[in-house]
Amino acid sequence: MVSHAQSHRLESGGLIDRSAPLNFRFDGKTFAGFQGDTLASALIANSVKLVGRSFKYHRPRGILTSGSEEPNALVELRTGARREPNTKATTTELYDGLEAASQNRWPSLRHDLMAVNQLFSPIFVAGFYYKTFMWPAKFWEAIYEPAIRRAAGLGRAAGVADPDHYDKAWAYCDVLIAGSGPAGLAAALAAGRSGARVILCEEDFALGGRLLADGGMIDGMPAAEWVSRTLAELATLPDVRIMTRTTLFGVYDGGTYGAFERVNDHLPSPPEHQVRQRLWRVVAKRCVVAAGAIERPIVFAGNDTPGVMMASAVRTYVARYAATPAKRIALFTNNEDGWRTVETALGAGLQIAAVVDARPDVSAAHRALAGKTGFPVLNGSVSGVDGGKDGVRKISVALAGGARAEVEADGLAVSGGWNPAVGLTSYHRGRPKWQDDISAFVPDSAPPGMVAAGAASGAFGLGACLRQGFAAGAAAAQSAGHNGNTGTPPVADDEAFSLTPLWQVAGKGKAFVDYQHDVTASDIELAQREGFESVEHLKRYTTLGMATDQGKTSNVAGLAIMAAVSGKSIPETGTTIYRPPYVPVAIGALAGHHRDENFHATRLTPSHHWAAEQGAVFVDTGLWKRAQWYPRAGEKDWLESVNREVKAVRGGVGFCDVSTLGKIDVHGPDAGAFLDRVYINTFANLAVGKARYGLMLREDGMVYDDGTTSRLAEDHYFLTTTTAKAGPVMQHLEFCRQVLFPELDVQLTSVSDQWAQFSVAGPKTRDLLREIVDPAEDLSNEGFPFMGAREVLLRGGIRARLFRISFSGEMAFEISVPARYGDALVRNLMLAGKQFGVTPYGTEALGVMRIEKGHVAGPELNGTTTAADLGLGKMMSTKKDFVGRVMAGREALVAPDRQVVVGVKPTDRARRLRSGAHIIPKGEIPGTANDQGYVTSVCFSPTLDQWIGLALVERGRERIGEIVHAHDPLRGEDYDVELCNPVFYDPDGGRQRG
Amino acid sequence: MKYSIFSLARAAFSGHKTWQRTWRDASPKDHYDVVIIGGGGHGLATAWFLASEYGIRNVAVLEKGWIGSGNAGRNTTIIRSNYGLPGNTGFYELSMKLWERMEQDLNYNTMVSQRGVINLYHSDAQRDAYARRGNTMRINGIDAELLDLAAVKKMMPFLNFDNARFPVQGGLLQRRGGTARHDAVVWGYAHAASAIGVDIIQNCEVSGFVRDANGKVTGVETSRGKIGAGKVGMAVAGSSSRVAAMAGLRLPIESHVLQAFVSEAIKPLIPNVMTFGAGHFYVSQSDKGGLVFGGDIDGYNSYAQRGNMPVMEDVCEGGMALLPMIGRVRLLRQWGGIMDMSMDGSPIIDKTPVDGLYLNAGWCYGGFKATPGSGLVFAHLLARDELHKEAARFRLDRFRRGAMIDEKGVGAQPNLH
Amino acid sequence: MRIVCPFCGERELGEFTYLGDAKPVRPAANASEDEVFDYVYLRDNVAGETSEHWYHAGGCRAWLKITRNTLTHEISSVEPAAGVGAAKVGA
Amino acid sequence: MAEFSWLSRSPLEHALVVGAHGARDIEPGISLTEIRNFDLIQVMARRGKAAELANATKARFGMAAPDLPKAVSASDATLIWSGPDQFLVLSKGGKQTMDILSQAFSQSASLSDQSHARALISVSGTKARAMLAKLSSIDLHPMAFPIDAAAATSIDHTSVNLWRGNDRGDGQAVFNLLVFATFAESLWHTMLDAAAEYGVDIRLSEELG
Repeated sequence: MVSHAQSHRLESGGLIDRSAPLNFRFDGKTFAGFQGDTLASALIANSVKLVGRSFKYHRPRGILTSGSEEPNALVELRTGARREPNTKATTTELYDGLEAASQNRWPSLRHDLMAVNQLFSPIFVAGFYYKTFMWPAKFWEAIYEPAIRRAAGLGRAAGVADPDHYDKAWAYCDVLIAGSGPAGLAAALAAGRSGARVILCEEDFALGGRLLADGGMIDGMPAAEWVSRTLAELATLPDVRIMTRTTLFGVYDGGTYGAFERVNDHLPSPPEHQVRQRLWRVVAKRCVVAAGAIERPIVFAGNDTPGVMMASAVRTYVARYAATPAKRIALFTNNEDGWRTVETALGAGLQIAAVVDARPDVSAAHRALAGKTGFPVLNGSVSGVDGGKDGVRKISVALAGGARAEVEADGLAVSGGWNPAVGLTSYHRGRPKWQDDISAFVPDSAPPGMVAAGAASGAFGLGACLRQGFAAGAAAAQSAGHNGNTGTPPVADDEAFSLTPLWQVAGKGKAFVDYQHDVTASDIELAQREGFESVEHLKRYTTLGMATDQGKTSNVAGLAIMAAVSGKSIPETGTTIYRPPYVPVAIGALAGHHRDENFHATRLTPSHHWAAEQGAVFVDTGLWKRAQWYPRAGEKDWLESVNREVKAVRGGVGFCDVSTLGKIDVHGPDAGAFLDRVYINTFANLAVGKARYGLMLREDGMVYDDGTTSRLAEDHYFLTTTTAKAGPVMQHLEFCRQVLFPELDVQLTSVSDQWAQFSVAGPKTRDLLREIVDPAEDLSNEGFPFMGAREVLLRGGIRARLFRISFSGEMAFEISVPARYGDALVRNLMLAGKQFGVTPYGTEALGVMRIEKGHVAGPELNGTTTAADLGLGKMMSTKKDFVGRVMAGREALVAPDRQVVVGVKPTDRARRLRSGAHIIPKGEIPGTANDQGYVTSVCFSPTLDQWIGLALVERGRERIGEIVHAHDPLRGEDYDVELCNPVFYDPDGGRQRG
Repeated sequence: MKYSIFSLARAAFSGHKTWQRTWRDASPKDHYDVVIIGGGGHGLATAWFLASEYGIRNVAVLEKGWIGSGNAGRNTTIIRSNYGLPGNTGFYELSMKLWERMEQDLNYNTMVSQRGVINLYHSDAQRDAYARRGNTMRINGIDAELLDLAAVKKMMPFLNFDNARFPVQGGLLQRRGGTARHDAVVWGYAHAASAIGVDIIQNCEVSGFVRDANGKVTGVETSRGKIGAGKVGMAVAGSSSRVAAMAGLRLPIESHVLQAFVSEAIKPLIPNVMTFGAGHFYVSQSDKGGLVFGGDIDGYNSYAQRGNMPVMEDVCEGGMALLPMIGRVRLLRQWGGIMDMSMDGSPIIDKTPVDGLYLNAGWCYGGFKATPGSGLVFAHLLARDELHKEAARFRLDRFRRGAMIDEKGVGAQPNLH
Repeated sequence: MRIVCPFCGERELGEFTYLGDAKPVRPAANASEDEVFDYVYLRDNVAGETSEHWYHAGGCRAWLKITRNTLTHEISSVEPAAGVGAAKVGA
Repeated sequence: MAEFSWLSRSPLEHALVVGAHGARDIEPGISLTEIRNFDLIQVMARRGKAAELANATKARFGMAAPDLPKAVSASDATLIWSGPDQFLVLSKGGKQTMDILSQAFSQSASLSDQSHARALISVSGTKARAMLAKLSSIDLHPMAFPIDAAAATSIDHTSVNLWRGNDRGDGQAVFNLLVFATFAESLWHTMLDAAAEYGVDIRLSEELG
């Protein structure tokens, strides 16, 4: 089972489950680890030092940290479609069968030929690419850029569709807590006890934060025991919810927080019916940020050698995972906290090679320990590292007095102090403030409702973390209205924290500030020299802090160095703007369920399933699926089907589902007055039982929408909109009702879904409808004239509405039934219409017939046309005010040379016409000046047996009969068309009135 | 020092100690022929063209923070000239031609990368609209191709062709479109303009206009003192209304927040710039490897330079709908810029009713691609007191006259443009 | 953003759509072209507190007049539009 | 003369399959029931007629219509707040039809029949809140959304009316949803996807309970 001995695993201890051994593979080699390991801890236990290559120079890199701030140990996790590039080994939970591969190297991690870049490093300084690759100009896209792109980037994305599912959810609480360290748990205790609804998010899979590695005594018991007692108490509180594997990544307005939960990332793949990750939008009245602090490196030559590790990470690997990064380890610290590492290492039986402390005043207790244990304490700084891809061999020390020393060690723990995690508190563009005693930025302001506690606020002692967390939790609960008894706060001692600021040590060789992006101290100096002194310029010029770790370990050091070289203080130099997310979030999680066919909801018409049974081809129209045509056996293409449908309507009878039109009930004594203000024409004088075509403008005078509105009762109109504008028109009408004309007594309701509506058209329409409609209803031209509208009874007792309106130009009715009868209606139409050869037709045939009739639709109502452009200028009432009236009169909107709707047909009857072709005067060479319009809508007219279309053409209506060019260079076509009357069919309208 | 591989190599011998400031750190003089407010791409480009094309070198660019700290440094770096309406078409092509020679003009590698911009279509109506637009481009001498489904599949086999809610049917391709390195454009113009005499004055915030008895603007009050000016040009994008208000002007502009996003750096995945036609999503991949993407504006007036989750989610939904392969790619950073959304979605470059004050504004979310063109035509206006012929329709009075340039056809509602 | 709808209570941003500045008032029927132009096109575009029209499209479909700070997105008041609640007029 | 029938067809007729869905190895955490036969009338007060409408409502139902987001039940109808000056009357099919209500409210309100415009789905079970948290941005905590609480809100960018009915016999909360008919099938699939991990018991009820 176990392929490689875990040579760097301690015999006992740690929070791993030794009864659950796991196998995993890294770069093709099989290793063993335990449940409770991360990939990083398991690699360390297996003595793997080299885990990755840097971005620019391809330097060999090892594991630097034990958390989400990791810049180096990025791997491609999983394989095939589940491959995840740039995955931090330090936060990847080990599972059995895990496969990971190093990235950004070729051909292998140990022998990376791209490391040749290091030879060019004298030239590859910050911003070098802005100064070169310019000649010859053509070479950029052809040669330089592809090479740069291949070399850049880190891991490889899968390149195929992500097979996993994601979802999103909402959560609410009074107090949201980020982090489960001492401050976070104390905050949860206080808030939970006071009765607040609490959500605590912890990005780790284990709770306790630094307590997991650094222990300590709380309330007189070991920290681990306190954590488990605390969790047990929290579990008894009904409204406290602990979410592990969940990272709070951003704070948005109104107390909305973004978090993502790695629901099943600790498994090879999610179980059936489960998601990989879930995006949470947490709405919280208050938020306590107890996200801790991040230990910062010190910039010295060779500080990127594998085996150089943050001191706290060393402790985490040893204490939490029982994995030893080194056997003989040196410590380089400038602060008291670093010394904990000595205790942890000695406790695990490791050798201490030396402690290099930049502070002159190391305590007597430490010196005594050193003396007893037998390791030197050197007052000075590490100035160089002798080592390579297999790790550290020796370190050079610049002693305070100027002398040098060398120390043999196979690992170096570094502590440059701690930076509070100020991300969340700074995401509303609040800048953190500098705090001298810890030499770090701490939150100054925070988004409304948020407060930082514990190390995140700069309090590094355990006692202080507990006190602050508890107080913040209690205060948050109280301000959210919960005043329950919070009981006694947990108590612990405060360790002393002393630090001598140290950012950079002089030495030979590259000294890295931003490990992942290979930004060195000299890059920062160069940036300063070239005038990129502002931190935002520094960041952009050197790419400092722009890597996947967002500069968590590098930003402060970088600006400290900039401050030094530009002779300013660190607070004067300032920070860049902090931007979410706190850690990178999978795009899949942010999309959730909304992908593939679930990208947007789907609307189905009442006859949808019937149409599907007929084999209809559907087209997406907004969210709707509409039957586009109904192919029949033997038809060779869509055109043949559509031609048949058109001919069937023009020669007999057909029907089409038009339920997608927006339908609005307009009620109330002032309904007519209201419509007069929103339409350009008059509706108050419309007789009950009549329908009228109406045109609406936007306030800027352009046509907004059109449709037929019927008066069903004195105080009840039934308004229809186009399919596309159903929602926007409803919103617009509500605006008119509620904001512009509040004095009118009018009520609006969408009834779009209440009615199944069908256009029944063709000379045999009346014959068909007589089969459907109760015989007592008079459908004759006298009894139900053109533009009549009224309720009728259908055979079988169903109440329906009939509208004698026609889009097709034929004798036609639209018939509406309550939607649940829509399916029955089509089946009955088919049954009753068999004798008349009734033919269902789709949106294509509908479109053909409207073009034959010259009716405008979406392509002409394009938001830049006026009523007059559409040939409907005469509808505009001069006797009343209406929305858009005044602006419609502006000079350019009434100019004589506007493009107006006209018919077009190729002079060669056999030629196909295409939408989007431009209109150019005949005989002229196309150019900007003579581009006079374009073809908006086309169809093959089976009625006229040729392609026809509508076009918007300058002064078009004055030019009927003129031959012009249809110019279509995109499709390589150029042909003559005749400008003609847009009403190609039955221009006097006799058929629809008959 | 001229930038080249040779100068780089030479400098390497001295440990790069010989490099000078990229642009001079100028202090304000008492008077300039032209003062440009706004040290973004447009302001700096204007100064460069004033000095290089129109011979006016006594020019200052005033920047309240550090140059490029506004929208020039926060955009998705796309360049294109695929517009459909007279006024826009010619102007953006002028700009495109200037992009094509930018590196040689400025001696600065702005990484202009013409790897193609494709607008995908998902319906016949959309195809027809793109056909109209593409033909407009062709008639104006701009490259455009209408691709069918097969051609799109060949070019981008990784799109969702299997189970898309709104299947891709084709696209309008402009091969000369692409991206440029946004910060480098700012630094390149600063570098070149400074070298021929333009003063770039950072940390200099304008607090008011100096007017003479006739109301003519004769200078500006700033945080670094009063600065006299023969003419003052505004190129302050999202701050246009605020600065114009100092001169008593109200503009047909609203400021809105537009978010943009970048993913972690990955090896080359997406070869071009693409826009999804059935949702709010567009994407390209930077030279560094990050997917740079965005979508719709948040939709409400804002000067906060940050957005909210609904749009962030909407954009990622669009991304996953089009490119289901990016599910496991991680979003690294989100940011927001202030867009000067005009009432017809098109820019305004004109004199204002206040004598001596000139306006360059209303770029909506499309200002980056316009940078060189905007600089040239604004410089022309400032130098000659006449509209450049390729910007003749960007007049301020077009709204009053009704001659809007409304590509989307949504009217006087900025958040719909 | 969260908006406290006076009818529905606090709701998330996604339920609302934005129209724009609520300060301009639609001129009377006899207004000049200049006045209407001003109403339709010119905006103060305030950086700071401003009142705006929002529509609770995904909720009760009330138009709301919201006072909001465009620098911080902080909302200080939400009122129904004039025509909402007309049933109680005169009561 | 052709013989034809007028079968009423629910917008969920095609999508709904009674029985188990999703995870099978656990006790279903979600119960989803479509209720088919109901009348639904939108009542909108006319200008200045709030008092008259209130009187008419009391006369008709023996109680006031809610003027807060609540759903209140009378013996044969549930009155669901749906916006300022308006409410929905939900009743068993045929009990409170347009014809009946237009008599009752003719002087005070505008009425619109929505009986065919919506599908009615009830959600309950131990995981009902967890599932609805994926669909709805409403806080459904028992204190925040007690019995009779109602919301006009959106799911999947689609308007819905959501209210909490009386608890089930086993004490589990019941959430009722009115969704637009043309979106119903799409939303139904979205609901099933959200519920699948908890195990779903799908049922059909011809009558309003």
